[in-house]
Amino acid sequence: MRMEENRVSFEPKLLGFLCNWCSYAGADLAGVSRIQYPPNMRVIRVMCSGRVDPEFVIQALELGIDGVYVMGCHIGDCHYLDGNYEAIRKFDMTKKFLSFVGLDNRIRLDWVSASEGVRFGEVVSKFVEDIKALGPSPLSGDTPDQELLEKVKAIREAVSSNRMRALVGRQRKITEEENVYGEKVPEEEFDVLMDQAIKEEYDRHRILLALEKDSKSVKDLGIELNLDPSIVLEHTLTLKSRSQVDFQKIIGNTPIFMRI
Amino acid sequence: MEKVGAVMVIGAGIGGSQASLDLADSGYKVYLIESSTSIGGVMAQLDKTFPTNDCAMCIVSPKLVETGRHQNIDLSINCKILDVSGEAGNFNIKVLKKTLYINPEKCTGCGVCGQECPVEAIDIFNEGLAKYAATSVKYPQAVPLVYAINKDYCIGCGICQGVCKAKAVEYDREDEEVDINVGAIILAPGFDEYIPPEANLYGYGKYKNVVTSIEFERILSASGPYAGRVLRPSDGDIPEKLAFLQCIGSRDYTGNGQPYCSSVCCMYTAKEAVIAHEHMHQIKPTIFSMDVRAYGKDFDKYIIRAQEEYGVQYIRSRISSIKEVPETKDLRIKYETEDGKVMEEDFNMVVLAVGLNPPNDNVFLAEKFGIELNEFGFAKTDKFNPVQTSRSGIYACGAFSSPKDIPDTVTQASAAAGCVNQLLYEKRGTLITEKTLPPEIYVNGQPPRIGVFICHCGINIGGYVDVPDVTKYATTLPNVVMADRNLYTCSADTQTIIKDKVKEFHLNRVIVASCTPRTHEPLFQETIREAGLNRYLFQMANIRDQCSWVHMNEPEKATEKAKDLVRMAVNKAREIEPIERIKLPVTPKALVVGGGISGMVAALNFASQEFETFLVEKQEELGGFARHIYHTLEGGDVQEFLTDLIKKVQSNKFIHAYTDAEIENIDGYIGNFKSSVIHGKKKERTEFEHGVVIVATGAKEYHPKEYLYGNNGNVILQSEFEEMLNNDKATNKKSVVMIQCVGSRNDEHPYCSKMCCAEAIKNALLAKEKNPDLEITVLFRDIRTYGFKEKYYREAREKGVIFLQYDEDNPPEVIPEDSRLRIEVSTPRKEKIYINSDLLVLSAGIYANREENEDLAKMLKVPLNDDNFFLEAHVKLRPVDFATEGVFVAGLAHCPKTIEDSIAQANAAVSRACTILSKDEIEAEGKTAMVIPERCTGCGMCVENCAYSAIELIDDRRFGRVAQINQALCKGCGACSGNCRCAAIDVLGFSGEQIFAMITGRC
Amino acid sequence: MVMIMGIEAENKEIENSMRETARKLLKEKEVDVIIGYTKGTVPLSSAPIMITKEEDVDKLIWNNLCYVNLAKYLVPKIPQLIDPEKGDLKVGIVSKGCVGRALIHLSVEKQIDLENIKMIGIPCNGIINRKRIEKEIGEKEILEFFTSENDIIVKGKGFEQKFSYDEYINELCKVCKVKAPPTLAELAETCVGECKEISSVDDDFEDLIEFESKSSEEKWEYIKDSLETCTKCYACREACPMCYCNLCFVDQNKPIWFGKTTDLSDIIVFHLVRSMHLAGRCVACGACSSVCPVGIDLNLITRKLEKIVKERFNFTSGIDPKKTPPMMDFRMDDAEEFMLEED
Amino acid sequence: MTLQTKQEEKINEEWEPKIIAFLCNWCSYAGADLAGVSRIQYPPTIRVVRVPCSGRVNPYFIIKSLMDGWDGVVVSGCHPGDCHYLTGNLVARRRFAILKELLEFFGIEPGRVNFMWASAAEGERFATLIKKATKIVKNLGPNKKFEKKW
Repeated sequence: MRMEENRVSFEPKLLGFLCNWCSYAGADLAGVSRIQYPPNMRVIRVMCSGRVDPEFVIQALELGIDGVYVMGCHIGDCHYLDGNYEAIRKFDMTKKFLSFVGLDNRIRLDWVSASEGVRFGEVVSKFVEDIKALGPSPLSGDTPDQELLEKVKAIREAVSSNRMRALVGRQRKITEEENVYGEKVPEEEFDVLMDQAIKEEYDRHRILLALEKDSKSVKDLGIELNLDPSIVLEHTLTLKSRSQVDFQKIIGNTPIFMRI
Repeated sequence: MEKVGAVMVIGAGIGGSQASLDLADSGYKVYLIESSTSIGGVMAQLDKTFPTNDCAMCIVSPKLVETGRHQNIDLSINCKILDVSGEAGNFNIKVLKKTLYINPEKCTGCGVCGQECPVEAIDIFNEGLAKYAATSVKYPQAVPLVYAINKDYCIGCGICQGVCKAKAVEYDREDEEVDINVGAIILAPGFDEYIPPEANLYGYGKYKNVVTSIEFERILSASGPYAGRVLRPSDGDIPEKLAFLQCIGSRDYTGNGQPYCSSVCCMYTAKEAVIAHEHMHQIKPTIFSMDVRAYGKDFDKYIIRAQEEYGVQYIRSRISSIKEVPETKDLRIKYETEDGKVMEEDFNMVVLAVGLNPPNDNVFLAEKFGIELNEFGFAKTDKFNPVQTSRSGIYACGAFSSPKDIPDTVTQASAAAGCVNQLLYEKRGTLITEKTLPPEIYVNGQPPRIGVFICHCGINIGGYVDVPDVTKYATTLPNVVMADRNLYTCSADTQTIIKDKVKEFHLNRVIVASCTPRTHEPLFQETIREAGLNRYLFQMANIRDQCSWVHMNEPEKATEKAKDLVRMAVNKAREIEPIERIKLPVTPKALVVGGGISGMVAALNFASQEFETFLVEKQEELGGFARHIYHTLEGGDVQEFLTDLIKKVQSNKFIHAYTDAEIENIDGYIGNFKSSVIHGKKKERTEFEHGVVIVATGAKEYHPKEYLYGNNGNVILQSEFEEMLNNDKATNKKSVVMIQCVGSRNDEHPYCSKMCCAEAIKNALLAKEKNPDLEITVLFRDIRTYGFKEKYYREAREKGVIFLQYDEDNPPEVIPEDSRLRIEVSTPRKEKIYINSDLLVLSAGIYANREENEDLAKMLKVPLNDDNFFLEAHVKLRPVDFATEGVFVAGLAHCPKTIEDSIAQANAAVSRACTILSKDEIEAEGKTAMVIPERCTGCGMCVENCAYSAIELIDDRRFGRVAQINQALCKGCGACSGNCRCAAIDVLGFSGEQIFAMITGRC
Repeated sequence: MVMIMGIEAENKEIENSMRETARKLLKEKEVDVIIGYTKGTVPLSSAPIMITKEEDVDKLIWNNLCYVNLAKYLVPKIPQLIDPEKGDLKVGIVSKGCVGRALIHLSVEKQIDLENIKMIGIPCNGIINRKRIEKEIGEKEILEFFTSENDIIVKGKGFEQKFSYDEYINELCKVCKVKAPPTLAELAETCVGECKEISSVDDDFEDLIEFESKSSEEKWEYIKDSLETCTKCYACREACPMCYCNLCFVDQNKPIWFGKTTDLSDIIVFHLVRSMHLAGRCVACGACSSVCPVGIDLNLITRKLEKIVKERFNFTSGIDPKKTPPMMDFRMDDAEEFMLEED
Repeated sequence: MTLQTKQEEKINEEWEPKIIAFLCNWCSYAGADLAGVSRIQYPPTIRVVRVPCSGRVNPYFIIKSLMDGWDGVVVSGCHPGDCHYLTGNLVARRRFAILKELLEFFGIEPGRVNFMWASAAEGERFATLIKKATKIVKNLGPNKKFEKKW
């Protein structure tokens, strides 16, 4: 019941990352034009939508923001030529990560040009509306969902890992232009690789976080993280080879792993 | 066509490496071609080896390093054969060297590229149990230590090029085609293991906790994905109940696997079981097997130890299928016990002992090289010479010709090299190059002028150790006249810098502080030698592998440690002095003791290379053990072969054969032996000099005391039965019983005589052929028809030969009844069976000639094993060598074996001997022990402690009885020096003074 | 018939039969020279003597002060024992158990050839712990010493003191199991006089239990206290039949492994390394302690050495010439419980 | 707990022993290299002296190290049976057994000198045992028994 009430009176807190040259100007134009839209979104100006590190987006959610809006110039209009292309790749990756925890619908990427003051008002209103319909983020308020928070933390660490940065950073070059061999890797092929890496790094960082609290066996990790123990074992060993976890002791027939 | 003094070896596993080293050491140019990106093959994947439980990596890696940097070996990795033409003596081979995308000259093997690569791929070396980057090296100790990009996985992101400080990543490197001209080819491509197909009965691939034996090998390995902890893949628990199923894909007539026996699985399974228990004591292994085929030297003892000491349980039952218990992921196995009960038992993990298949590209190789394959897809070889393929000038060794273990592979590799020697001996030394070096600068007595070069190794050292600070510190140390730092000290341009600095600063000692001397010392030694300094005026401080890499989180302390290590190296460098490697002349003649098949083959091989050979046989006739064998199981005519061999030996002008002869004395050492022989009816005495000795003294057949042998005319030996059959004297018999393992595998002779199973089956088949109605019953403990011999075992069963297992503890009883015999057998199921028979044939074991061997062993200072067979230097990797250099073993003197194996070993011994005889002089190891005679009291402790018989007590004119080191034999281990109370022995290169200097002066 | 002979009578009998044997050896030219004990120049001592003539035989004595291990005079070889023409002289040597052991072990270490040696075996009845008696007498000068029945009597100006023989013999002699030279069949030729055929020695080393149960610190304190007075005179080394190195490790330079000072660290290290060198070789004769001018008792270390090799390698030095000493040998399955292992 | 003992404890906690490690060239030195290649971290307490074989390690080296103020000594060789020189480690093992017992008998803390086996494939074991040896020596505190008085 309380939930219901909440939703009605709920005023979401939103964060917008706006590119300096188009979207921010678009927002200004909305102002100059006195276009009215809900006051829920706080804006951070960035030079380009490509600057929006997935880590920013995840961190915002982690801190209890109900929705994150990334806005840039329309495709082809980027002040830096292709910054917004980069933004797409990063955003896609972020969204994929967030789909594991059901928060993917709380972020949005859109293009708003400097002349689209009206449209700016429209899309922001729509976003506020949509987020309102979703209700408050489980991570907001005084008692955020701890389990979910853990998962989002894992995502934040995963998106900022070297591996994810390398993949997302080179994605366009490899799939759209040519790689170091002068070949083009088909999008589908790359997507398979990317999806696999996303899943792996997400699981691995969850394992790391779980082990940070206390040492555990593979089986316990499997139960805690709802993962097949054989996959947990595989990840744990990879993390061991990265010197991030190590064997601690053996209890009965079960080895216990610890975080280094 | 003119012969060419070069050889190509295909496959750089342990076999290929051994053949290459043998040939390169005998004066041939060797092109070693490997299809993967590093050498070592399957052996590098193994954790331990049977029957000694040696660490595989420990024993194989020195050999690989040697192969990798041998001056006469041209090693090419990642290669493919395109075309072969020509004939024996002169082949042309077109080889495709596939690009690694990394410049091997520049790659330092630091591994940063692999760490940063965002792509994860399946790690083939770890059998898919771990993940690996697209930029990788097969294993950390790989030779050559060069990373390679796996183009199949690489997405071409370019990250690795960005992080490589050595600028070794070159994406535009292209494949290269080369033409190579050689005189002979050795094929050593190894094998591929049997992988159970999809939807197999054992649930492999479906059930997580069912793994193959080679996967399990990686699980066991301390450097494997589980760091040596035995865990099961489903949940990382330790599998307390561990089951091994034997004969997976072997001895299989269903069409899924192969009909032959894979020869090695029984032993490696026992080893894996033992090691698993050793790693984790809670593990209780159970092995399900048909026969336990522990036929090799000391194998049976190993099986007994596995059961008694390690609690490995053997169940004689072939498992047909496995079911997973879904809740626990345990595996349910249904089996029949020996007494006929059907049991169902759950195991935590199951290891499938998969068989050895021919290499996957066998047909390709056969076509390219124009050789024939046998019915099983392995290289077809000569009936008597197991390394000779169907095409002259092309030899095969190792598992390519039949499944075999490491020592047999190494033996065959040397044997193949031995055959190449016969073909190409005239061209020895024609294609190898010798570097011209400047004369050595005389530095004795001069004050040390030390130059220190400190390596950043990209960021590998520089990222954690404050290299400028260490460099500054080095300059403050006494006698250091210059210290410099380099991005990569091992790069080609730094070598030039080092040489320049030596000249500029008149350096007489050089120190490099970088990675490990195990891989890089030879490179820097070569550099300073080129600059005119003696090789030994060099020291290394290991500040990467043993400092920066292991203290990444404590940069300050790592820097402190690096300083200490540099200072210790400087302290030692101050004390080092040039070492002269002494050279010894070689008498290019050979002594072969024993005139059986092994001895004669060896002698003929030597003679065909124009080495004068002395062949000494104690009997009046040549021929040895084989004189009583008519055929081999495979149908080879032994008598014909033997007669031919004897004729050739007797007519060869390079062979002096002494029969009815006895060795009176052997004196001397490698290259320089002097012996005397008493021979002939008149007991003449002949003395001669020679450079090597081959021991081929053979063995004898056991004369049983059991089963009424000698008391009842109807009880005969297998050899007597063979004679009867070949002279058609057994036609009147209706029923024959054979008893196996007579005098073998018992308490006094706890080994398998290896040949008896084959002999029994051979005779049974022949008897059946002569008289199909003859009833033949073979009473056995295990039928050990390993390898392709399995075929004949099956044939015998098909022809109606009855095989009946008897219980070891209840041997059959023989009761004479009139002119016949009544034989009582208790089977393992405790049933009693009675057989009436005309003839009882005993498969008697093979025994060593104890006294004879002891005498010879004493003369040659070589050891015997517990069963009085000669004990080789190393069971795995030096199967024909003795620890005493210049002495080799072949044939039955080593352990029971077949004729083919004896011939291979004889040729192998010759090949090993040729590494000595082919040279005018041999260079002894420089870092040897050295006696200070005025201190020595001649107590003889060092003599006892020396594993190489390199020390003897002599009567010195001045000092009385003192120890003397034979530098030709000394390996420089220092066991003598470590025990000497008087400090009368020191070790060059690791002298007391040098180590003293490292210990003292800490601050 | 006296049922129990006093120590005095025992000595006399030993002495007589020893002289008899010696005389016979010289007479029949079985040996060229006999090494034995004679009266010392000061009380509470004895001296070695070499005799070559029959008439000198009566100079040989046996009492409980014959603490020197005569085997010492064979290594390194001294000129008196070499004839420039004949080479090695045939030597008869008065052998209590530990001298016999020393000879056998020296032959294993190829220092002497037993073919040239006749052991004149005597059933040793124990050596007096003269250092202990001296300590108890204190500053007073001892002028006379003799045994009577089972007592040791020490006389001086204005005093006479009695010591119980059983109590005041060397600790090593109290636990000695090889009173007479050990002779296995192959040594029958070598041994004349009283010898004992044994092939192995059983010992429970109960005398070490107390010390071994001490803590590391207690042991250190004890060792420190007992060695502190060492002046590094090397008398122990000079008396030891097994210390026959041409150049002892403490005297070596290049490098100078261990200091020559009397700083405690140098003292401890000298004794530590020397014991290391004696492992499996020490024959427990106690000569080192008997000759120490400052009265350091090294017997505990001697016993420990015997214990180590007995327990680890089932070896007792100088018993069986065919058995390889532990440091010259090794086995795959030697105990290695002391190795560092993973938890 | 008095202030002083607390302080002492703190010093002890921060104090890092210096340990000299004699590693045989073929197994243990290679194992130590492998630990490096695998980036297995262990305390920076050891200084390595490479020797051809554990059989080369004369007791002098060990005793001299203790005299010279090293807080601990580690000697590591190939496992029995793995020796590159066939039996050097077996010869060494007897020697070390005796030395270890004698040190103990002389009242020198047994943990000062540690013998171990580590193969070329056992990088992890090498690191683990070095960690263990460091802990043992650290607990013993600085090596003072051999300090020169003058």
